[in-house]
Amino acid sequence: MNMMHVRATVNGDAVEFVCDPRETMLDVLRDRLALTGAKEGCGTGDCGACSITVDGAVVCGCLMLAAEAEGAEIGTVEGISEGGELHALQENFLKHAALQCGICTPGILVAAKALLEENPDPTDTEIRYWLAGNLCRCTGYDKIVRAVSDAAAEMRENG
Amino acid sequence: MMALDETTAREFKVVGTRPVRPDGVDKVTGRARFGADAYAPGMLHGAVLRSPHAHARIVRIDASAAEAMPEVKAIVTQADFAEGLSGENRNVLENIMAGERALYDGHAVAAVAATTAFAARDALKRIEVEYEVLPHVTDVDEAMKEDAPVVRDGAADASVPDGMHPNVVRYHENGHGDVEAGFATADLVIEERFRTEAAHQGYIEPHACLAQLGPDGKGELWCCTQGHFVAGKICASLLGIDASQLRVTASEIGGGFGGKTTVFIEPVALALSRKANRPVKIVMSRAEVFRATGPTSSASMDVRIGMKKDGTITAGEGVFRLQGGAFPGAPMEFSAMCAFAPYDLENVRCIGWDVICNRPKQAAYRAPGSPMGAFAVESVIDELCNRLGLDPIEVRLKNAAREGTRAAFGPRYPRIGLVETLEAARAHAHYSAPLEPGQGRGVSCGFWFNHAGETAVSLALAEDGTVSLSVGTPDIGGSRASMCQMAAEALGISYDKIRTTVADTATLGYNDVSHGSRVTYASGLATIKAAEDTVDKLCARAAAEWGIDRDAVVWEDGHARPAGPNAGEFEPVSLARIASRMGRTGGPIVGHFEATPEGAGVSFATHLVDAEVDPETGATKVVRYTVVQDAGKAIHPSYVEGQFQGGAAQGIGWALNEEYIYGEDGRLQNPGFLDYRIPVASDLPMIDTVIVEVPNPGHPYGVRGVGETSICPPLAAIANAVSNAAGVRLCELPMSPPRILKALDAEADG
Amino acid sequence: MDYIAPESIEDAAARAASAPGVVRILAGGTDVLVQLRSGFVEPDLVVDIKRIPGMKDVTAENGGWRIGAAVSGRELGAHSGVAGDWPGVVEALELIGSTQIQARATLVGNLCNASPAADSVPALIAAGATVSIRGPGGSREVPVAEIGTGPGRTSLERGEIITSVFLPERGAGGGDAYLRFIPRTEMDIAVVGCGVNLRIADGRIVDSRVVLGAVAPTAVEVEEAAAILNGSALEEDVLDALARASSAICRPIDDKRGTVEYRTRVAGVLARRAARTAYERARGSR
Amino acid sequence: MVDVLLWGSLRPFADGEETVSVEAATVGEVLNGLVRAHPGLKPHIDAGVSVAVDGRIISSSLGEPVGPDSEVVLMQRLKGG
Repeated sequence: MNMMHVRATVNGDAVEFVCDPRETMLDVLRDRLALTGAKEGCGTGDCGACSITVDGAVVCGCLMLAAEAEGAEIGTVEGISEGGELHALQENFLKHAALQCGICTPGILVAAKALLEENPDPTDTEIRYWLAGNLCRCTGYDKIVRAVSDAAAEMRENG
Repeated sequence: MMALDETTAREFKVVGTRPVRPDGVDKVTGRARFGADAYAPGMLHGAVLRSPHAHARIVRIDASAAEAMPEVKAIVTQADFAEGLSGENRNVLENIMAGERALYDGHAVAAVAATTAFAARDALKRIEVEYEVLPHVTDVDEAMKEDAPVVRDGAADASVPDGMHPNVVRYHENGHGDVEAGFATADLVIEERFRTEAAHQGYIEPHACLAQLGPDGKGELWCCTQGHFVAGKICASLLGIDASQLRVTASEIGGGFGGKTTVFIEPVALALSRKANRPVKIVMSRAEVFRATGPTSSASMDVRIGMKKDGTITAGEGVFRLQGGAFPGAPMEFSAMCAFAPYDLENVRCIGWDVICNRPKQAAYRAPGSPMGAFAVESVIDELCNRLGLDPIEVRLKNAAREGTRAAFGPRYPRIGLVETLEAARAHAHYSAPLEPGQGRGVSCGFWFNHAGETAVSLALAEDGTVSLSVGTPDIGGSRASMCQMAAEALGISYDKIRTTVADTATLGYNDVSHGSRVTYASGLATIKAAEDTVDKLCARAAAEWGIDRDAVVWEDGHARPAGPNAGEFEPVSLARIASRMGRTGGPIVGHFEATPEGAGVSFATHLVDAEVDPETGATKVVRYTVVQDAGKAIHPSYVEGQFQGGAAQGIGWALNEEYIYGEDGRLQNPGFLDYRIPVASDLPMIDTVIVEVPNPGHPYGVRGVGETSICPPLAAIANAVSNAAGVRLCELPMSPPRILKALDAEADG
Repeated sequence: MDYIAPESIEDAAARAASAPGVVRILAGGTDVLVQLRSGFVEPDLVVDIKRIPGMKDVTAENGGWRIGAAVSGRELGAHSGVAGDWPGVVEALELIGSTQIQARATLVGNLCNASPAADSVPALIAAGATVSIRGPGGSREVPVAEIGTGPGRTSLERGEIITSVFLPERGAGGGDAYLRFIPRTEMDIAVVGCGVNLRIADGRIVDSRVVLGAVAPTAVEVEEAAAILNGSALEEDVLDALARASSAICRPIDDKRGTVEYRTRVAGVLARRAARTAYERARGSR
Repeated sequence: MVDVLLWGSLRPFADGEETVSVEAATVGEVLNGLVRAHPGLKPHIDAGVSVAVDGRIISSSLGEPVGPDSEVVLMQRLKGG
């Protein structure tokens, strides 16, 4: 087996791993780096439960080979809260009950955080289209959109 | 049970508030462990070989090439499971691993366990299966025809009248009065045929489990399930081991909606583990979830309703033909029982047919059977209102079932909340808001029974005065929050002093599955009773301390107090104080409750929808949606609203775009989220909710279930809105753009 | 399977040409990974071209734009120059998949996947785009219309790699648009797609191209469109004629995404709507 | 005696009767009484039934009391999603 040796950073920490070239970034995060926050809901890029950031852009971890990560900065849900403080998005998801089962939540938080970094004052419609690739089967999205919108407002207020 | 007047008079402190759920932080930080998030030392990866044929005899399975792979540690077929099973256990085994015949595209035929997931997948390719392809049928109406291929002979039960095709496996009829006489007095009678396609529960988490079973018959199973006790019971039967030797732990569950009330890969992983004597993990792919787990039934229905000019319904009749895959169990009786449940009818008759097809075995999906029946009946009522120029809410109010009404399914209703939902819908700003050109409004009612089931709860005090509550019903929608609230309410302590855990099967008495909207009702009732049992013990400790009778002590605001001046003068003593001394006053204090409570309250909902149809493309946009539903009592209103909104969203998907599409070859054409089109965020509007609270006298705090009723009205409400927008009645789901355009053309051609 | 990420196009082309078995070029991977995971394609070699200099660049060239093969939808959408000149092409690429897909999906990947329903292809053909191909035999520049030959099939030779797309100079009075029909608002594959590119002078169309997607084995140009549109100011009867001509050339299939009847009908609807948008854009241009 | 209302498709197994009178003080006795009166009902009752007593739907508990004037209706066993 021609295993690959890859160096990258994950949530700011340097990591090094060996993987089968067929393994996806999602496989490696979950099975080799013990970061199981990103979920595999479909394996085809249709559900967004595996959303991670790669050099700042939100992608599906299931549609990226782990070998491609050489030198990249990867971000996952585990890196969203800093120093024990929950991120405004996390706080608002809890406050608004924007999760029921919670399987889509990590992907949605990663995607929503990327949205707010790019657009600090999105409309509800912009939130909905940005998150169209993150399927949620429980909530009907109502409370998710409200939580993202309120988190954005809070973040704007707190500069 | 507490009487109703006590319930309504009660002032709640914690119940009805919206605290942060106890599992919330884990779920927003990625810490929560779902089915696929478990690993074990020495773990093997399992994979399942599935039939590419809709119907085939399995002539021969040659696994020698796979067995020769050094990475492969076990291969199983049906021969590796218990023999001599009967009834539903036999059906479940046959469904999770085919025997002599593959009965649908995706039917499991064999499974392997290997050292890596890649090796397991490679091994599947080296298993040779010789199939003799047989004729198949996937459509319910086709399957009932005389010349239809026989899916499984001898599957019919005694209810089926003579002369039916062997694919017809169960028959049901309910109702009362004389429908023909009723139709004779109507001013207008409308009869229409309706069809719905199978919809999948569509939970985002594929089935996953980690199993370990030793040659000594002792095992551990970790899986995402709505009911680990039931999963354990079925697995033990299928593996031929003792139920108590298999400890099952429920992982966090990433959605179920009824689809995780049974087992699929769990017995397979256990069988592989037993053979390899190593832990085995199986995670389904999304394609496997679609091809081989339960969608709901598809349906073909005829409904006839007669109405007087003043809106009085004189008679209603429905025939509901449901296919539920290759095994009996399509919930046609619930279509028949629920379809007319919202109405007070003198004459009503419903017939259900359960039909088998070459499709995966249906699994429960949120109020199984009810949404399809409501689609047909509520569509005909809407058409009658249109043709008679009547207001759809007024007509429903005129005919609405109330306390004392004889339900179409037999009994007379106790106190119910249908009228309240209709009145709230009529008063809602949505109902009087003007419509834009191209838009239509739809109204529908819906009904579901709600369920209770076996329940056991244990509540233990810690010495610091905090509480550990163990329940046996997996948390599928925030129930740990509502359990903490009810325990806090009953104990008189604060919400954050309680931790609720879903206990494993070795720790607690047997619990029925988290289904039938039963958890807040049944585990909630058991939690309150366990808290009361705890309070009784706390009061006894205080009484002993004070040297007075137990009866002379009352519990108020988390403190034991003397019942009155005659009981003596003692300072109230807190739960924390008693707990801190419990080791020296009689030992640990644990309250518990075990029962099959029998006071579940039925519930009703009324939905309002505005939809817009593009007449050039047939595309539909849902522009406004309001859910009004009787919750009995909303323990945590945010999660009640969430259930309302989620049910509506799933209904929107089922109504507009979701469907199982089979090719001529009997293969599922769309086993993925790309072409099985569940609603995405940009498809939906905000979903407004109104919580009606008509307390259920069978629950101490008035709780009815809320999870399922919310999916009963949407199919009809949306169909009515689309039909009113398009100016043509849509009778087939999903109302996909090609279907709407075709209906518009047909209407234009006259 | 082997994975390589060469740092020069020469190396990439040589390795792709000499490798035995199935070779797949990887840029965004949003199609390749799906095929790989499903077992639909089992490559022996994956050549990641993202580390090759220039693959992520958008550069001005002869009044037009050269877009590297690994430029993502997100990157192209943020490029005001290309988005200003060719909004139809950029929108077509941006319609593909989700935010997550947009961070990786590329024009060239969409083209090489050769799906009849590829969103960007009708828009690229309508725009008169060409691609630059590097192979063992050197380089060549080929019209986009000549790449796809059927579902999943291209005219590329073994070892050939598309390195960039060239969008010609927009010129005065130009406008383009792409519309597709999908059942949901996002995340679906086009049931029908239509790209329109036109130029106007004094309010009348002087040059036009209409290309349909998902109605035949490859994207197809509505050859009659120029004759119908040119000289007009997009009057109702002209739009009717365009819709009829568009529907008339459809040779679609019945499948899980749409029926023959539906696709044929909606092709006309989209041609009419896309033409209007392109015309409005042309009127508003410099 | 308690009058038990059967659902429509059970009537052929109870000599066409809509209502069957049984001697019973509990749900369990109702079910036993039905089988005694009409053995053809046994497979249907064994397959799972609920019993509505004065509008309360009893899904499982055989010990639930039934009064002589109770309205008793046999129903299909409930399940849910």
